[in-house]
Amino acid sequence: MSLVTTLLDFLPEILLLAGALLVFLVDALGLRRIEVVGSIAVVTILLALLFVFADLGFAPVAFLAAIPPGQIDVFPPAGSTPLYWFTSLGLFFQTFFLLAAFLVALASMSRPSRERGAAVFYGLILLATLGMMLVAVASDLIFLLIAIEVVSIPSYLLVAYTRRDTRSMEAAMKFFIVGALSTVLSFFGASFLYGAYGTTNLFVLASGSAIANGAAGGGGFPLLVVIGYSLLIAGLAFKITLVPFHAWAVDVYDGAPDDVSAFLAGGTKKIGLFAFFLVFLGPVLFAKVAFQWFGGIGPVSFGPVLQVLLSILAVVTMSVGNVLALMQKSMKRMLAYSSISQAGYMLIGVAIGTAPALTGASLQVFAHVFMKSGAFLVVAAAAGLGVGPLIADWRGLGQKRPWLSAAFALMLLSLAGMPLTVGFVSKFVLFSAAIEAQGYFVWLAVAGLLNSALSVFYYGRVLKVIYFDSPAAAPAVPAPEGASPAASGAAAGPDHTPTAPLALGGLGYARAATIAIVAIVIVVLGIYPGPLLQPLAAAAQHFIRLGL
Amino acid sequence: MSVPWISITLASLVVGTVATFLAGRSARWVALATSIVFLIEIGLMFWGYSWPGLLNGIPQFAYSETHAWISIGWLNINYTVGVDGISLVLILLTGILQIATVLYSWKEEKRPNAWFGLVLLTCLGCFGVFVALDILFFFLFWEAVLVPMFFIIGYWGGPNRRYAAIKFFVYTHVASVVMLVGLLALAFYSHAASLDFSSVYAAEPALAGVVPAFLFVALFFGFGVKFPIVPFHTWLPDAHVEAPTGGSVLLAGLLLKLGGYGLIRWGIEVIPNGFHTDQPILFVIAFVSIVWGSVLSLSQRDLKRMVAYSSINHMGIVLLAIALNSELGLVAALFLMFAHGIVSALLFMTAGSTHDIFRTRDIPSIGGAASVTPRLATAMMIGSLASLGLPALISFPAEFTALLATWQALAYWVLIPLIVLVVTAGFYIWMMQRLLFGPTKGIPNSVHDIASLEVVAMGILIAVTVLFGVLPNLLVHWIVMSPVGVWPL
Amino acid sequence: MTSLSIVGFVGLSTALLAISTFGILTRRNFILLLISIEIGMNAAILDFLYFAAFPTGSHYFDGLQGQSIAIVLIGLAATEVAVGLAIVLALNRLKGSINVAEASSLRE
Amino acid sequence: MNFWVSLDQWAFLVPLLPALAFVIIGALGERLSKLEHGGWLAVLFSAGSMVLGFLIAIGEMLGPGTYVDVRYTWFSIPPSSTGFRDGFSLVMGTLVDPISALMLIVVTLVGFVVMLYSIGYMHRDTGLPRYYAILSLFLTAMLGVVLADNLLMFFLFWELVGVCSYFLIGFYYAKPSAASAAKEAFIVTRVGDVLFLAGIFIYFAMYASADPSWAASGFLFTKGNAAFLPLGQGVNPTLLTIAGIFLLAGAAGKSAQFPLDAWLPDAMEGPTTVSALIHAATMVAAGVYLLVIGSLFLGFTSTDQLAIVAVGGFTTIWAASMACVHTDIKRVIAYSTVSQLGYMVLAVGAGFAMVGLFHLYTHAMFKALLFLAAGSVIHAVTTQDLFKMGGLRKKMRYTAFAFLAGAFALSGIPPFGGFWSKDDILSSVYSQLGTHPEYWPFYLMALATVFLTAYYIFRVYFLAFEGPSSREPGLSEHAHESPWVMRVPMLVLAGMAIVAGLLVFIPPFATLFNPTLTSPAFPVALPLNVPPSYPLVDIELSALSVALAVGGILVAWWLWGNGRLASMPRSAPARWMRETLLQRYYVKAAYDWIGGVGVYSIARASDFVDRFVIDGTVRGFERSFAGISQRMRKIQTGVVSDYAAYVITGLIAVFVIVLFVAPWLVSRLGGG
Repeated sequence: MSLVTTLLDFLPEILLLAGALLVFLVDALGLRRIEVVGSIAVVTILLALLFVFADLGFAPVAFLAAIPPGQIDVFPPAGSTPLYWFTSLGLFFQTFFLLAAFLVALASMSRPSRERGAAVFYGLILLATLGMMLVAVASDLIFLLIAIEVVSIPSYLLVAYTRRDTRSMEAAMKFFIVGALSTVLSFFGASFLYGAYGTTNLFVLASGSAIANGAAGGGGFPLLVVIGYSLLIAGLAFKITLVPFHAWAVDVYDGAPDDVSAFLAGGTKKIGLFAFFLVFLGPVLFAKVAFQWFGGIGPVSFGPVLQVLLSILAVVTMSVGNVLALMQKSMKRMLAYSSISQAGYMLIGVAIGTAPALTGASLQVFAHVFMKSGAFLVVAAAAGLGVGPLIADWRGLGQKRPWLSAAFALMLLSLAGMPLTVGFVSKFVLFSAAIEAQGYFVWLAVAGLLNSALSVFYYGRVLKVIYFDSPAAAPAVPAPEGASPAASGAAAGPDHTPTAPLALGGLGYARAATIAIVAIVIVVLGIYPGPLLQPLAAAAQHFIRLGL
Repeated sequence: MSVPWISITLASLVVGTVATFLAGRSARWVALATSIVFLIEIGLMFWGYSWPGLLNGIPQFAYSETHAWISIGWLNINYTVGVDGISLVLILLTGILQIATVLYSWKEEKRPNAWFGLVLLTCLGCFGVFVALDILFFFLFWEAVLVPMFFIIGYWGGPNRRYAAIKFFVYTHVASVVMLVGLLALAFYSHAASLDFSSVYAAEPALAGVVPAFLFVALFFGFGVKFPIVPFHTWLPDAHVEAPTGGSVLLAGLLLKLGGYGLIRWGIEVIPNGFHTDQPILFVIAFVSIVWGSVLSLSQRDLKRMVAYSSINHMGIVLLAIALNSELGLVAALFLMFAHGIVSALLFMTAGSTHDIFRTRDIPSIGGAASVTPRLATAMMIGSLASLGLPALISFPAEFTALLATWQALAYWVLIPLIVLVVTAGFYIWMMQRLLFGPTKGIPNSVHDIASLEVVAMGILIAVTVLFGVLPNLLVHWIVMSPVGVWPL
Repeated sequence: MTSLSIVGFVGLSTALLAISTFGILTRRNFILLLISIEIGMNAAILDFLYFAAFPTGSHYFDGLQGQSIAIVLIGLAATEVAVGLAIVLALNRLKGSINVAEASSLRE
Repeated sequence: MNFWVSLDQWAFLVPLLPALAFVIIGALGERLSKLEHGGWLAVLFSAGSMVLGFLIAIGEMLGPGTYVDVRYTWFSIPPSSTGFRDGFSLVMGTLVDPISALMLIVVTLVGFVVMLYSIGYMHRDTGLPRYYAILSLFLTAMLGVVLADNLLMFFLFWELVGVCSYFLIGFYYAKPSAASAAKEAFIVTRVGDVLFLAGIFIYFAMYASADPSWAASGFLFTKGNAAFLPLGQGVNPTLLTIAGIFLLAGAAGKSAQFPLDAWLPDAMEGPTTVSALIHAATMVAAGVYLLVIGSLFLGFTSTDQLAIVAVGGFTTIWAASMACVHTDIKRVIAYSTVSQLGYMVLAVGAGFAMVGLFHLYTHAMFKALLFLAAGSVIHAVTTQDLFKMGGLRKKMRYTAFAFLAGAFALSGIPPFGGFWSKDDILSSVYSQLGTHPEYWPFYLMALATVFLTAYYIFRVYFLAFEGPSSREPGLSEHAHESPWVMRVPMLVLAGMAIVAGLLVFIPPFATLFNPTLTSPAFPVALPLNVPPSYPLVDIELSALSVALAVGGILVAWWLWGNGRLASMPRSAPARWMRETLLQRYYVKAAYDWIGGVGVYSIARASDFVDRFVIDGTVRGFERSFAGISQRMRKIQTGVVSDYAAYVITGLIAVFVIVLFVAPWLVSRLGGG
């Protein structure tokens, strides 16, 4: 295919790149105002979103599609080892990533207009998003890993971009070291797989041919493959913060600037999951050749073994994340731990490796993008209003800031999986999938559900602090917005969403709008998820059939 | 039925709730209007009700609607609602308690719009549970009830309200997730076409071996904690003691009924095989709950705590009647659920007013209340007598038939609940002797009898108590227009 | 024969990885950590080169791919080090020390 | 004729009229202060129901053998294969037959006179609306019991009666003793009631299984014109026996038979009028009425009969002995009530239902009379202590006369009412001794009680009305005769006390005692002899009992007459005996211990378990999670090298799992 069509295929990515360059250019020209760079970023992301939607063939914009539908979800020609491949699930994940970037970019526009490094912030966001987009279309292991690097390196810098704050600098340092270590591990693993298969193409890897005739041709036990995949798990687990590869995440989310935390937790984290889809679904599904293991165990095939490993990781992750979140004093660390446990839920989808499970996991990712970035953005907003970092500092916010608190309560309830929120739907679908798979996966569902029940405890504790405790005298807050009874009303209403006019008292229009969008999405898709779920399920079906 | 009454009712409730939240100072009027409309709709539902009966073995529902909600091959979820006699009586209970609560807490000054909105939301959730005929929507409403109750207890509650609220929230949530696993496993192991009641019902016989028994246990745990059954009951006293009066009314009157309803609708109707296997467990737990609840009520000093434990006792009888798996038993169970809903609501209202008037609910430290607050005393006497099963009041027909059914099924085991009836009478009568009679003591200077609106609220409940106590057939007539009427299916 | 010797080579790069991890675990000096990371990357790069040199019999095999990956990785490693050094400088300016153990204000 | 029969279908009005009074008085309350706070309304309505009741009774006398019953289906469910085959229904219906007609006469008459009497007696009290309302409700309930045509309805009103009595005993609720007495009465009768309920269940299930149509038609006593008794005998006799025992327990609770007798004397805390109506004439008699119903319709086995005889016979002497020493005028009469009820139970147990009913009827008259007279005395001297009264005969001639009439009737001196009925009982039971030698001890007890009865009642008479005028200075000076509203009732009842026994010689009235003539519904199986049962009585027996009675009177005169107080026991055993009797054989103490200490401490103990074991476990969960969380937070050291170490550890763990653990698990689980 000609270069032009290739470039056309990557229209959204190119847009992002252009946007990033434009931001840096504008910055170089001295137009440092956040309104300018911010709006550039937002517009770029929206355009990219538009084209991805078009590629997905959504009705109103389908005519803009750059990728002919015939190229999506089709098998690659035999013997070909494409670097990238378009799957509708991948495109869906691109939309998720773009949405995360969009929320953060929009919300950040209500930061001080003359703030230093705004351009750096937006440029890096766009670059990281570019990397995430590439992850979503990778069909070659090295391509994937490098794309992940394209995400990681800007993230390191994002954490540290203020350059003045010790905490964020320390966070960046930790992030960098652990990240580099896991990069090493992943590439090392990739090299083993290359050794075993002679290629790093994921379609080939998925076929499990090397397992079939043993590593390095000889037959017998494919040590290279097993070791390689183990190393890859260790490397990629760093991204989706599986326990025990999670330790960095808490400190980083805590130390990074709030908006960046939102981006990391809501956005970049998710590429790890899609990487898991790409790398491990293949063996899970196709590596069905049984052989003897050490200690004469077996014959057992590699797929089930991988499933058991992933299941164990999932359960450990969700449990440890929840338990650690129970007693957290700091709001951001609590959210960080909760996002770790959420990663555990998502991993269930990979471990089961059925289309339903994939649907559930993807929906969970989508829900998490909104809930978690939303939550962190609220934290940022609260910080802007003078609320301290500790949970205790939020005392009585429900009376001072009814609408903001309502939105936050809504996000927490959604994280806890309470009904009428998208979190409920995603958990419901995910765990239904686990039970639908039967076998020991039912126990994954039980573990997940009990964990979410446990999580209710700490979310409930935050709600208690916000609503039931009397306001602390300490933080001098601007006059409560909507002091009118009408506004003070819906404090407790789980189904109430902030609306534009109340973005007063130092909240900022952009931030308020973002939070409003998040809340609305959470409720709307919680009540009527069909439009999203239908195509997502189809996409997952195709993805499985493709066997990547 | 062509007219989608249920959706209309749901819609009106939602609109009313949202309006109440936004209404500010005038929230109480909106709430009242909503409750009245709700009652009217319920009346229409009763008026046009006729039970379609069984269609090739599957119980049908009146006013049923089905709209696809999610259909992705392996997971088909429809918005399916419908009512039959079983749900109708409980819906009636919901309507009555809703308006009674709104009237009782008319004077609520602390965030009135939030208060009334949450009250309506709770009733909305209960209504949803009673009409939902799909696993997801059942569970959705089931959970949706928790959130408003969490806020009601935690924000308007007593001194230890925060702990009680979170305990209630987490405890019941754990139970419901176990229930959810059971329901989903039921659907997926039996390869039901969708999560609808009817398709799950039709698919259930496909379950093999011990699976039904396990599923029933899972479901029963979920429903049982709501009941509540001993030993999973300890959330109840805390929640009741700390909850505001209106909260206690809804908690005892409605939330406890969810368990019973769920057990009938999704338990014994859908998984008869599992139920038959686990029947002995149910009997044991029922007897334990009956005895434990009654004996503990005897030792309570706090009025609300006493009523809470008596609820455990009564719901134990309900569980027993359900477990009997006989037509008479089910009628009795439903009647008793209705009766207990009304009576416990009345008792909690009196307990709340006692607290408002005497600044304490500690029974021994008050005395001779009858001479200073005759109206409160009258209400409390009627409530207590109704609760201990006095004839011509609502509980009597229920308990009488329940125990008769017990004799039919279990013969001399009936002596356990019978003897306990004496204890029940004992603690109520003793409470009245200490609290209402004897020389006055612990009476604050500025003592006033209950206000007129509270009288109205209690009056509604008392009227219902007497009406259905004197003419129980009014209720039974509707109950038997349901699978119960043709039991066993 | 080939498979035997390749085992030897893989053993070498594994040893390198072990060294690098040992360094990462024990060193407190940021610069030394960077060096350890570099060693690790080199281990991976070496691996790719061996496997490019020793065909595994898979009909997908293409030696050039391994070598080009190696080259890409070298660039990647350089980038990482650059970012690392940037962080070192900033950290040094803020805390006046590049001892990673001292930067532990974020905990529990 | 037809008119008289057609009256039966209006029988439901008899209980309805007082119910109306209850509603009106309850609703209007204090606004009726003109009408003695609703008193006159209550009198009016009770009068109405009395007239109607008498008419219906007359109708039953003139038109025997046919009756209409009016029924309302109260609770019905369709047939089901597990439960009741033809369906199940509970009904409210009125059945007028001879015995209910007789009870109608008793209840409405006594009810009316007591209402009237209350106008005068209660005049000074407050809370009268409550009094009259509940008293009317009581009449309703009692008439409901009387007219019930099935066990459920019987039980329903039976419970209502109990609750009314609870409220009336506790009428002076500010008095702790009154409140406590009310509680005791309620709970003790409740014990009987639940056992009665169990009995009902047995009969229901038994008969329903034998004849499903019976369950469908609402558990009538009579099916068309045939009782269910033969059917009852068809079924398993053990079950029938147990059911009978449960029934006896219920009756014992209501009629204060041993061992459930403790509450009745304490019930005297209520107004005297209440004692007269509820705790002498009607409610306590309901237990006997239940046994009559049981023996006529449901059937007792011989074991049951023996049990009933034993309870009745023993109670007669048990209560009479205590009556001999008490000094509270009302309590003495209350004990005598218990003892007399024992007679009735004895008769019914021996198989002479109608004889028991006969005594019920006469006893109602003279015992109510005694209470009203006592009330008039208390009204006058404002004390209940016999040893403070004296010489009241001169001041209160009517009262004294009324009391004397009652006393003679009670002690069974011919021709007073009590003589005939008690004599019938003794002779009937005697007639059974040949076939049932096991009745001997109880017969002897009953015989001995005749003497005691005469003694204690005349002890009261002499202490109160004879002797020097004032034992307590300044007490009985201003004692004066009561107003006419109190005198008229006393005179009416005095008249009845005298002639009640003679009435049965009037043929139409006698038919009420001879159901076999009137309604084929009645089984002829049991030895039913119609009072006055002279064919059975050998004159020596009557002579003996009269002699005993006269002896009792003489002893009473010798000890207490002319105001002698010489007879306070001197010797130690006598004093000990007196103390024991005053302490009611310490039974009451035992009950209080069981309730107050036994049950309550169990409750406390289980409360402890609930708080610290069951809920403790829950809190334990909370704590352990918190603890784990706190400890695990420590692994987040903040030093990046440790995080790297975790990564490496994780890597090693992954290796171990992949290479060893997972394969093993999979081979165990047999594939994913």
